[in-house]
Amino acid sequence: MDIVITGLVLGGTYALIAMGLNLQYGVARIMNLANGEILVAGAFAAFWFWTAAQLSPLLTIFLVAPVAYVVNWLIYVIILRPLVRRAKSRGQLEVDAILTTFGLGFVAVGLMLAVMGGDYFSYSYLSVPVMLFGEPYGLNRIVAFLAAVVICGALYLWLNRSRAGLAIRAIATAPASARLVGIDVPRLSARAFALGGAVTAVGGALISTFLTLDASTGVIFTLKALVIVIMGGVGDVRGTIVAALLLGLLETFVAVLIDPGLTLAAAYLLFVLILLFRPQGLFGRRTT
Amino acid sequence: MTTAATVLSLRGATRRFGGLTAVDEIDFDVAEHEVMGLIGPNGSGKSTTLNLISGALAPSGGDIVLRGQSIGGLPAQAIARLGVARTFQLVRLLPSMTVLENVKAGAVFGHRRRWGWDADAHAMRMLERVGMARAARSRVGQLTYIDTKRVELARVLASDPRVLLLDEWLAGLNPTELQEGIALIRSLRDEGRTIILVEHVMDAIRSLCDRCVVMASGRKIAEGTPDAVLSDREVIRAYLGDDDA
Amino acid sequence: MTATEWRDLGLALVVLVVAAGLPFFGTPYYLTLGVTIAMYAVLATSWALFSGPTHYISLATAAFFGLGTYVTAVGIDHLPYWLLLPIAGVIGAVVAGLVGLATLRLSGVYFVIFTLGLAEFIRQVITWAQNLMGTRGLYVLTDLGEREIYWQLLGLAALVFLGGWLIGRSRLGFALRIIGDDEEVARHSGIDTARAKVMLFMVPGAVASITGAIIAPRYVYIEPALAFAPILSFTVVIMALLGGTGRLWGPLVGVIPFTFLTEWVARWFPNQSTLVMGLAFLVIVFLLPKGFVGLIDGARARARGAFA
Amino acid sequence: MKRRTLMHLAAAAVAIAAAAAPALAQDALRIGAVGPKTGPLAGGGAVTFWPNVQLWAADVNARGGINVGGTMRPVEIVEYDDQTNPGETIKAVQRLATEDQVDFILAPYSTGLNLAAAPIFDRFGYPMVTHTATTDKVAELSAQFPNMFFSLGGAQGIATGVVEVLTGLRDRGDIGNRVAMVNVADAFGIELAGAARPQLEAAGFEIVYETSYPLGTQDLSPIMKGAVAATPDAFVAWSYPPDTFALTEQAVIENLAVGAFFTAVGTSFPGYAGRFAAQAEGVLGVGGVHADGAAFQEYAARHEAVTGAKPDFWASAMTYSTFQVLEQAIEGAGTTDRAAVAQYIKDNAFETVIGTLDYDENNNNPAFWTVGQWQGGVFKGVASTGREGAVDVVVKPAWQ
Repeated sequence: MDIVITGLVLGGTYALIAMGLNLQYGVARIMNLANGEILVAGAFAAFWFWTAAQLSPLLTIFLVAPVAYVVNWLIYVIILRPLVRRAKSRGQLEVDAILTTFGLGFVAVGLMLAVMGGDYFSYSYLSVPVMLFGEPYGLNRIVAFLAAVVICGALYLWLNRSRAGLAIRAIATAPASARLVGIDVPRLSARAFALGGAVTAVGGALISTFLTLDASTGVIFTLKALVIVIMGGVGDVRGTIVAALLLGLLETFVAVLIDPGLTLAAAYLLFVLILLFRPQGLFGRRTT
Repeated sequence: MTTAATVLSLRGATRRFGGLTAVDEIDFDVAEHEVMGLIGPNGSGKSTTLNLISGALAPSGGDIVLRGQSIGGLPAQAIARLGVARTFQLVRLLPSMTVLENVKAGAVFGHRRRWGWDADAHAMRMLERVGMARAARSRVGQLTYIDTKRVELARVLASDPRVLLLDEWLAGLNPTELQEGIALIRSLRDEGRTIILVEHVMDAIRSLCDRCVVMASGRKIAEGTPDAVLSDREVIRAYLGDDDA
Repeated sequence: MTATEWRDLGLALVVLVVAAGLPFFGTPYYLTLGVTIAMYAVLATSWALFSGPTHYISLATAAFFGLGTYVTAVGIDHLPYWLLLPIAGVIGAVVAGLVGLATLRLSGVYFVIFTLGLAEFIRQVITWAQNLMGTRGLYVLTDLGEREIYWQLLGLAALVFLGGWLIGRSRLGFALRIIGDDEEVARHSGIDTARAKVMLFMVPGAVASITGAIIAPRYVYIEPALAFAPILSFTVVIMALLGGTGRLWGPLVGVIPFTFLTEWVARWFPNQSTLVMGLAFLVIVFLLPKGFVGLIDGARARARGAFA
Repeated sequence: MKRRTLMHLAAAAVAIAAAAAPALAQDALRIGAVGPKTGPLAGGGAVTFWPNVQLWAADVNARGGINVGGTMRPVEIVEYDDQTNPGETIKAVQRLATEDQVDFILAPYSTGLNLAAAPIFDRFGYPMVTHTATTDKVAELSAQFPNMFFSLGGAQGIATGVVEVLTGLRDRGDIGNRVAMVNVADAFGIELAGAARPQLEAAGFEIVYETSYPLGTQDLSPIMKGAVAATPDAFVAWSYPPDTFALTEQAVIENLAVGAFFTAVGTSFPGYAGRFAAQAEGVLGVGGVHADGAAFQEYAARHEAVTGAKPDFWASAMTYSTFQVLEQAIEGAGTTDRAAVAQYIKDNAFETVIGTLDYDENNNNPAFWTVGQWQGGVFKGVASTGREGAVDVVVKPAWQ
């Protein structure tokens, strides 16, 4: 029970890290290597509001989300859309996106260093135990998990119940055909990218309550998010959630029952194995 | 022709996609120097049958035998090396290469593995054969539609195949081109090549094929000379539907 | 061989001899830059040998590089140094071969992230093994200076170029160009695409591993975080793509200006180096979509147009 | 009142620095500094390394500069970011030596980056007074690189310090025999766990829980649960800053009841007390300083005034002290001749903010702080290999 709860809570954290990238890659076709930097920026905002104004990160996210949305929308429209237009093929766009977002990540790290310096941003928020089934858990982690549930649930419902969500799923599945049925692909791609960025930044704000970050740590989260998105299958919210939870459970399981030194090795082994047996990821569709 | 040795035979060849059976227990033989037409309405399983022979797909059941050797389920490259070569329904050329290099690809890796000067010379001969020698140094992007088809055919011929699979090679040509195309294939037939032709153009089938296999809904519904099968009631019904029969 | 090929070979020999003389006429500073350039030239060129024709973007360079540094770090006390380089090469090739076999079914971005995950996996396993054995930090104390390291890298670079040139003229090279254009056609033409790709993937694996083995004495102290730093994989990809992967010499024309650019930024913008580097990056991607090779080819075409 | 004095100090420093600026162009001593501003170690560098570079330059220039054979020469810092990448460190040091032709170079940050740079320091004869390199190979390294000095101590010494502190607590009857020990699976953690294990056993402790975790582990609660389940009397973690914070937070949440709680790097950061406030009371950590000594207090005040941040209670002062060693050696030798300065460092003892630094025949500083403890909001040294000013260790009170 203990392992399951700890694992699920960790999985929720991973879902927060990866969900935004899934939207960005699945719909807007941008493999955003600057994803981790957006997350760190969200974390920094939470840290700054907490230390400067004692504003709870749970309130900060309502500030972070719209700002991140606008910033990411601008990034897409100004920098990435020309690349999308220019690209002759999917492969060309992928290469360009890797190069560009890698550069953007550098710019973001540079800006954050200039604004806040290289120091760790570490603060204590809701780090009190809550008892679940007789075992203590950090309240901040539980809160982040609940937020992850809410965010993932809302995204899932929105994508599956609303008209805009349907259009977005159509783009994720078949961008060329989506255009034929009158979906404004460029506009919705920009929105999906912006939404992905907002989710990532909110995730960053939430996980900053229990993880210690600094301006340069973004790349760690980018790597993790990439692994989760690919493992779950590109463009499918369910895949990302399942992959994130699976990873959380596995890492906790290995840490408790085998050897904590092998948690990350086990995580990557799982990733490698899943891709060997399902090359398109858990929920991915085979591309032709 | 029927006395000649059998080159390729399908025995109960079957392919399922999930619940759908695209090719359902097909049997037929192709003899040496024979041109066989594989015809049928859209979605009848002709192209899938071709894919089973060329190794693009593995059969779910049954067997395919090439000169006494079972090739069902072998990877495409192995089947290609045994001497089965194909063209594609939508022409596939190698965009970054010249016309000559495209053809060389068949010569180098095909059934007979040539290399160096030998491969170049052979590829050039094949280009001459399809009337494209003048364009040997061109990029493939500059070619007209029928020329891309010719180059693809030259690539396939360059591998000296024992069995040639042409997947709707005549589709999409205008009337003049069509005549040229039919003439080209007839010249191949006159060379004594063994060819399986998937085709919709009935004129071509009548004038080129020794024999036809007709498919509908994945099954073989008729087999015989073009004239015989094309007047078969069941074949007409398969093409036109029940009402007009 | 044609006259052009003889000319190119001669030109390459001249460049090699001039480059080999750098330690005699350059300052130690230029030698250090030379080591950096030689290292990335080796890594990026061998990377492009595989990724150029197949369009597979591999982020596994750091994994093989790290393996190589560990071969030297673990072996230096037990085996003669010159023996470690081929050992590193063989280990790199074998691991790459296994990875290649496992990744055949993956395409596009799945392959990219797979190689990234693989690098992390190898790093984690080595860290864990080191922890189990209670190994102290690994020190590589040798007499090998920048000069010796530079020459070794230059020799390796020459081998990579020679190998790349030979592959380009071989059936394998031709097969890979076909695979890069259309894998379906390749298979139906009788090419064992899987085998060709695995064989070629072993080249950057072995080369990166040997490079790591050569560099280890330069780092002196080997620990997983430094040896397996993922940034190396990204840098190699970016340099190669900036140069252009269509030609054997493409990555090289990416590596040299990129090294000088990094150096210039590091020197004049010590506090904003990442920021400026990132901006430079964006500018390059937007202005040089086909890499430097595209720029050079474009200029050549224009020149030809002007004379014609 | 105190705050006002600090502001005056800062204003004075700025004024003097500004006044000294015109003189810099002609006769400044150019000093190179290479460290991580980005990359995995940027956080540590930002706390420990860069503020001290800034402070030291401000201090020296406030005094009018370094007295080199009778002329006062201000210092001018040439700084580069090495991105926590040994290749970049090598390039940057090379650049400083041959392009900028600086007079001296401050040692880089962290063990790995110092050792990568050592051959170049050696080739150009720069004295290399390291501040944040820990190694047990002092003899071999100083034989290979004769101008390299080691200040922070090695794994053996630190492990001994921890075992001594635990033994003291046990002998006083404050804790029992059961120890839980975890380490980050990186060179630092592996080396220290390896050094501590036999010493703990030799001292009669029972290791009831031991494990490692990879660098970058995002949830350490399974480890803390494992430790809690083993009901230890003492908890020892060879950890890096992010995990130091995470382990402490988990210990509070899981209510790990121990009489001694030790976490390694990061415990001495001011941010640790900032984050955990009263919970930090009684927490043991690697390092420490003579926190009550006038030298440290004065240093801490200047640090805050000049850089706007508090120093940490371990490597900050050590880092600053190594700069002082270099400064005093240049003055003592009366020249910028690097060989003479290096020789001077070998031959002399130096008065610094952490007390006397005197390198032995292996260029090693034998007297360093090993363990400190948060007591009343200050991280005080409780064990050392011969430093003065250690306070008595107290038993860890229950988490609040």
